[in-house]
Amino acid sequence: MKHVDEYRDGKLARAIAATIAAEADPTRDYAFMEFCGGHTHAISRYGLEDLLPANVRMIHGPGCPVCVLPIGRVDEAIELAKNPDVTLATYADLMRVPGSRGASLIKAKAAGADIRMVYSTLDAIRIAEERPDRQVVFFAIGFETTTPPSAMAVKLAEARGLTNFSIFCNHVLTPSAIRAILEAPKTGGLPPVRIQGFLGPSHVSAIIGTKPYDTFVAEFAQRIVVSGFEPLDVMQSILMLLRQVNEGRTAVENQYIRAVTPEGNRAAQALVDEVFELRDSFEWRGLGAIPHSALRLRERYATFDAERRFAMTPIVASDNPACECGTILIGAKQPADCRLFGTVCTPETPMGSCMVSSEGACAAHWTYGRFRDRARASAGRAAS
Amino acid sequence: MKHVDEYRDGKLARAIAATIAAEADPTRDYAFMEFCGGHTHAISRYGLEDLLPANVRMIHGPGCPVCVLPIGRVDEAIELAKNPDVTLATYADLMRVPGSRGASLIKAKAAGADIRMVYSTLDAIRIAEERPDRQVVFFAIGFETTTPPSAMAVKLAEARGLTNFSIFCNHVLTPSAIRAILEAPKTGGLPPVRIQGFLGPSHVSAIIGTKPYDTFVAEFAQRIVVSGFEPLDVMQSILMLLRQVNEGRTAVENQYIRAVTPEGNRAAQALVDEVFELRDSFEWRGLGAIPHSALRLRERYATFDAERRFAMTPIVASDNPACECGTILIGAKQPADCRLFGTVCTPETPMGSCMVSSEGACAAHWTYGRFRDRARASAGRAAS
Amino acid sequence: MCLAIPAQVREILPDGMARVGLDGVVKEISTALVGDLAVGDYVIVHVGFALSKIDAVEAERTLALLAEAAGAPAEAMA
Amino acid sequence: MCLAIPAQVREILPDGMARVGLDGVVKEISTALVGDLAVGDYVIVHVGFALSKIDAVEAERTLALLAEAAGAPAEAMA
Amino acid sequence: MDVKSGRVDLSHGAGGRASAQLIDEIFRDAFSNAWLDQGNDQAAFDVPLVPGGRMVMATDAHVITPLFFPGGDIGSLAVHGTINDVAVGGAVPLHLAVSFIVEEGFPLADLKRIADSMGRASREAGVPIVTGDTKVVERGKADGVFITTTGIGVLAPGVELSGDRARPGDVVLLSGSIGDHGVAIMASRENLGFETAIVSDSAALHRLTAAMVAAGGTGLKLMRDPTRGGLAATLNEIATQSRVGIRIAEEALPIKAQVVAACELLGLDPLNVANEGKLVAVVEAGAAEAVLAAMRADPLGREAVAIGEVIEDDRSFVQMTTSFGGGRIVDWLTGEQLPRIC
Amino acid sequence: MDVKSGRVDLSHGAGGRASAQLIDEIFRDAFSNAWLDQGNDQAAFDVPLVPGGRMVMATDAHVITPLFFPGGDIGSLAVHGTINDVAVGGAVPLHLAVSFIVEEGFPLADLKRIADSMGRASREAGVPIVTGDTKVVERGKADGVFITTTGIGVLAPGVELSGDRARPGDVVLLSGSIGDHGVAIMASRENLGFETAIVSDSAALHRLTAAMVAAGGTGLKLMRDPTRGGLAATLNEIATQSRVGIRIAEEALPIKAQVVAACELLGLDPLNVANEGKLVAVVEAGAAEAVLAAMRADPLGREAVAIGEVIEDDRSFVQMTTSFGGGRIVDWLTGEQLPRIC
Ligand code: SF4
Ligand code: SF4
Ligand SMILES: [Mg+2]
Ligand SMILES: [Mg+2]
Ligand SMILES: [Mg+2]
Ligand SMILES: [Mg+2]
Ligand SMILES: [Mg+2]
Ligand SMILES: [Mg+2]
Ligand SMILES: [Mg+2]
Ligand SMILES: [Mg+2]
Ligand SMILES: [Mg+2]
Ligand SMILES: [Mg+2]
Repeated sequence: MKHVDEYRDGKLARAIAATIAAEADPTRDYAFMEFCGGHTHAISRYGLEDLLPANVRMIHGPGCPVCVLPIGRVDEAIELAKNPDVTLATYADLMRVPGSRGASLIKAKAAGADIRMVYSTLDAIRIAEERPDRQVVFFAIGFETTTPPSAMAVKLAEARGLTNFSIFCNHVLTPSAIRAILEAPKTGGLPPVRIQGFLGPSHVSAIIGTKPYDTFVAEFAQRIVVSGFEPLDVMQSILMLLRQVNEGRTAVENQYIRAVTPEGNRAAQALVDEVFELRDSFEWRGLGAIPHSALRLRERYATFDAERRFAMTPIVASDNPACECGTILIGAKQPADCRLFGTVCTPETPMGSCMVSSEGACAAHWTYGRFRDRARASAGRAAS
Repeated sequence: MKHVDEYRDGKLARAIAATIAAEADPTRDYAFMEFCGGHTHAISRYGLEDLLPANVRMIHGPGCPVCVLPIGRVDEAIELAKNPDVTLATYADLMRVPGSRGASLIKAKAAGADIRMVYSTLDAIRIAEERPDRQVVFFAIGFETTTPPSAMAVKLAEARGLTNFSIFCNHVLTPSAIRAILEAPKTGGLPPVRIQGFLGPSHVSAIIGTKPYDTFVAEFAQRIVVSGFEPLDVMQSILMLLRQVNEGRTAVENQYIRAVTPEGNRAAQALVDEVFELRDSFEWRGLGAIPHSALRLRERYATFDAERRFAMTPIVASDNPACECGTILIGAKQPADCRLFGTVCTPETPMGSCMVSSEGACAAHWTYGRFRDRARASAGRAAS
Repeated sequence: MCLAIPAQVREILPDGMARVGLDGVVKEISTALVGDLAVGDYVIVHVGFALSKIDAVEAERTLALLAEAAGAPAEAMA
Repeated sequence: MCLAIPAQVREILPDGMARVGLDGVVKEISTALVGDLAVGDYVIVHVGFALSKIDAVEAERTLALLAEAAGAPAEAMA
Repeated sequence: MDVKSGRVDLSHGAGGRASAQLIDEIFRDAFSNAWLDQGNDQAAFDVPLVPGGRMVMATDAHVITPLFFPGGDIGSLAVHGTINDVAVGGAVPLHLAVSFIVEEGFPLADLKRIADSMGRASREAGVPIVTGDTKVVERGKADGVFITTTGIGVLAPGVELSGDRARPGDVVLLSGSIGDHGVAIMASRENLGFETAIVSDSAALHRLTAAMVAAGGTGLKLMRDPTRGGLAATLNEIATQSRVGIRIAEEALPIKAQVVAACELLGLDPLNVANEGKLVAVVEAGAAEAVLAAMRADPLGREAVAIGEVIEDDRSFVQMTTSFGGGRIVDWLTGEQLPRIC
Repeated sequence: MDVKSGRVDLSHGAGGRASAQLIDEIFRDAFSNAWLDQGNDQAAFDVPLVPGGRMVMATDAHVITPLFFPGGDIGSLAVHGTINDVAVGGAVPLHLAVSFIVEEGFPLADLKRIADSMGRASREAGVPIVTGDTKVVERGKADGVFITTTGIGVLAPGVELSGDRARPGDVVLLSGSIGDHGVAIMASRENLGFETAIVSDSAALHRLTAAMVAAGGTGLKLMRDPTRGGLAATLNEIATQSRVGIRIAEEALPIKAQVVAACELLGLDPLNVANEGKLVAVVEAGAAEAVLAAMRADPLGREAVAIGEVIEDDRSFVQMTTSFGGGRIVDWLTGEQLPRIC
């Protein structure tokens, strides 16, 4: 796989790891957040933590759209799916996400709701065309990467005169979430952020460009390296962040130059802007309500907005109060610090947002990393 | 089972058989037709042929509504069932009746048509009520016995305001068929009828009474004994016919007095008359077109008439020309005389009407009686 | 044709329906075609409808005739 | 999030669609979000859409930077 | 059968002539081997590596509606049905394997009820379920749950029963009343709208068959359980396999009054109705009395009777002397067993 | 699992933790016996009446969509799958039983094609289908055809393989590339809309296993075929059953480029993707070379490799050293295996 295999070379990785180890200042602690679940996946999948020196720590961010979807929105989707006229089309990732009281789309489907897993919004459009007798609702989630295909579906539905297609929009915005993390200690009474830099998202940035991150340097004196998703991309980006720290710089840098430009994909941006508009505020699971952090359909496309078409009423539901996702997401705690981790809270029965998808901080640790816990625990014990 | 077991007493049967044997004139040949498939069934099921003297022969008549249904009407029902909006409800007896080119409802169902077997017209009405999105058509067949429940369904559908229920009407009339058999030699160039008397139908007569048969005595000097369906009813009725012959009488007699009156069921007659009217002519499989022999819905109920609602076009299809049903039904030949019998023509692959239902002359012989063929053949050979 | 069987009325139901019994087998049928019925009556049941009542007196008479038909030859042959 | 993978355009189809290949795996995708493409181009594919083109020159530059990042310490530690 | 462009229809599954044809034209040639060609409801075979070992194997898919019915459920039925196919081969049932195909949405409580019932049936029979498999299919791609059970059993030396061993003069035995299972099932189907107190006869017959094997010795020619297609199908299978005729006496057949009544109402013949706890045996005349006595000593054979005899007939007809003294053929069911109006 | 009011959903059938839970909570207690508790994909048992006889029995329902796919069809798969479950128990497969559940309307020509394919597969394997059953269900109550196969086999004296016999220090062997079957199936599903040249690896492995049994002697601890749930599920089963850890090396895993590409595209891990002609073996270190040589001598084991070792770990973790030298857990699949977007 060209443009893939080159970035999965283990020997090169170990060499870069040696560079990082060589350049890491042993008197310092480095803490970087990979915002994006894609990076979390690469780190876990390739065991990159084992390649980093002990004083370079990665904090798993909230950049998994499945994880940050509030329980209430899942409940609303399930309610919608129970409507006998509705066929709910959704990406497979959402099937097992738990709503309130153990409900989920996969269980709603088992109980008779008409729910279809699709690979693309085009599949949802095709279902609507094939079944004019059904109201087909696409359960849309995702960051800026996944939003343009949703916008495209709305445009297509309009062009084809489909009166039985709509979108339950849950698209959210990356920069707003980064801002919320940076402001969290201030607004939420949480411990000060220990994050010294962000791995910026790969494909979100392919759409929005690198410019939207400039403000974080100006306002918060943060470091951002937009990074590709392959493991060598991640290693190199970590090195770039580490060098910024060592050199006392704060800047937006772009490691993923092969796909990301400062301006991003203007056509996609225009399309999204035509179809969607900002919500005043939106609830993020694990982070709470974040102003201007999500999209909804513009008035002009109101007829394709499931929330309006079905007069959906918001459902408010709260997470298990013992869940530590909020503090984990800002780097103040780690998954194994949560007393629910691995006992009542597992990927089969997630109690909090970080356990929902394998890209969530807790789930990634459970699925890929938990073998390290005992070593760590005993290392801790030996040290104490 | 009261009113049943009394009429299935084997000892009594053998005693009556002895009476018949004693009273049968050895110099005569007696040939009686049981018009009705129900009688055919009783005769076959209980092996009554073995209880009758060799010179008292029963000829199986056309009184099986499944058998006499023309292939073309089956084809029309199959076409109707293929209409994607239509749910065809039908008595199970019709499922395997072959239309043209090996088609049948059971195969059409296998190929995707929505066909439901019902036990009663009330079940068909219930389906129509449960599925307002479907056009439910009841495929109605039967003699005067089965017609009142169809009429009742039409009245109910009207009362309940059902706009998705209709009837594909194939109800036929017994007296017209008897007349056709009696006139067959004249009109069809067939050998003269050898029938010396009829067992009149049980439940048809419960509805129409015995009076409609009087004309056959007057016009054709025939003998009719309306007979119950239980085997002792049949034995006694045969004895009554034989006595008429011996005594040179021709009369309508009623053996089934416990259920049949001269006038019949007036309420049922009125109901049928309200909903249905005579067709000018109707095709009977094995007998050809018979004038005034079938019913259709009156203009006033046109909306419940599937033929009109779906603008059904008549399909004409003909039987295998080698089929001998026509001559078998008037008693001129017997099933084993047909060269297709038991080779290409079996109940699984019926070529003619008499093989369709187990009450048809050929099917009854195949299913219950064919063990006698070799004995007969060798008896014939020994005699020759 | 016209498969039908005598069953006894066990219970009159609303809307012209009744429950009938046949040797421990119970079924709900329409009595719309036969008018007034009483529990204990026998009716002939066909495709879920009662077609006619059974006349108990005529049934007795039929059984007597059957016995006669069966008995006669015994004497004749004696 | 945003599972996406580079694939090579093999065939331009009508209606803003294209067939792309990834090591012998072929898939039909929409190219509506990226404008003009030529056979041979690499695009990043996400939920059935091309999100952006891959810049071959910048890719080469990245590989060079990677080699540099890997090589530097070898000298430093030498 | 139009293999080229035809489709499977319901009559292919009814255990009548269409089923036999499907098996003949599609499966028999495709799989062709001496064991399958035995044509019994179980295959008997020597076990290599194991000197003197001789075993049988039988399998059945269970697709019954409704899943729960008076006298049992699909679980107990699946255990009994396969134990019986092993047992009527003359073998001592050893183990069962079970496979479940479950429809998405099926209530876990019902699945548990079925599993518990299977466990109970298997423990009562002393035939453990030693391996299994479970698959889940999407809603609308199954009907609640389907269960296939496969059984194996061991044949004692010298026991060799097969459907082709009936000879003129042999006696036909039946272990009890017929039609109970089928009528109980039909009564629990809502669309037929009738009620009875009849319960399914579903039961494991291996203790009965063991007693029969012991009592009959080499005089016991074959046993078979008259399930789908009823007694009529089973007798026709035997007649065809052995190339003999069979004559039974209607008056000898034990049939419960309610079964007769239900069949009258639905236009069915009790001879075509399924049983799940009954068996038919063919024995040499000399052994009939001993086998019958052994049957009657078992609770599941208490009402056992001789119902007829094997006769010479190259047409393989099954005939019945009716209660009237007349004769009739007892044929396979044509097509699906459906309630008739005429 | 909410047995009281819950329902079976698709994750219960995916071969992951939910499947295991379903079996544990519904079936294991209900059927409870020593053979089932062996926890293998086949049960091994002594045969009474037959001195020295020891056999295995295995069953699987096959519900695959589509029915025909590159490299095979449901028929050949049903033959191979069950032969393999018998074979990886160390037994010589003897006979198969097959049960068909066919949906009304299924084309007879397709049924014949499937039956012919089964016959071919069974003849090629030398494992005859000796008994069978066919049921037909109404349209919309099945999905074309479901096939359950059950196999029995004979164990040579001394052969005792079981999933609980892995011990620290043992070597883990894999017979060839992984993921081929699952990717071939997914590529033939229209709704996923991708094409590859990958064909299913579906094959009968009993000749390979026989060679391994011969070469490994008592050093061969267990074999298993990594079907539904993939290599990850199989390794986790072994680790859990034996209460050990397993560490494999990513670089040792043979995976075809197209399989990697398809998995990238769909967001799947090849370790979770099903195989139908591969096996995993655990052998004592001393026997590893001999067994590996025997595997490589068989056409179906030509690419056999050692992929890792058994380690001590009371948490029964399966770990993998990645190509980067890092470590990760290889977990069961959570829920159904579905294409992911993130
Ligand atoms: S383990 Fe579960 S409950 Fe604890 S922080 Fe993670 S997601 Fe929340
Ligand atoms: S055997 Fe068949 S073809 Fe011949 S007369 Fe009878 S129905 Fe007609
Ligand atoms: Mg069987
Ligand atoms: Mg059976
Ligand atoms: Mg059965
Ligand atoms: Mg299995
Ligand atoms: Mg059987
Ligand atoms: Mg198995
Ligand atoms: Mg298997
Ligand atoms: Mg399998
Ligand atoms: Mg069977
Ligand atoms: Mg296996």
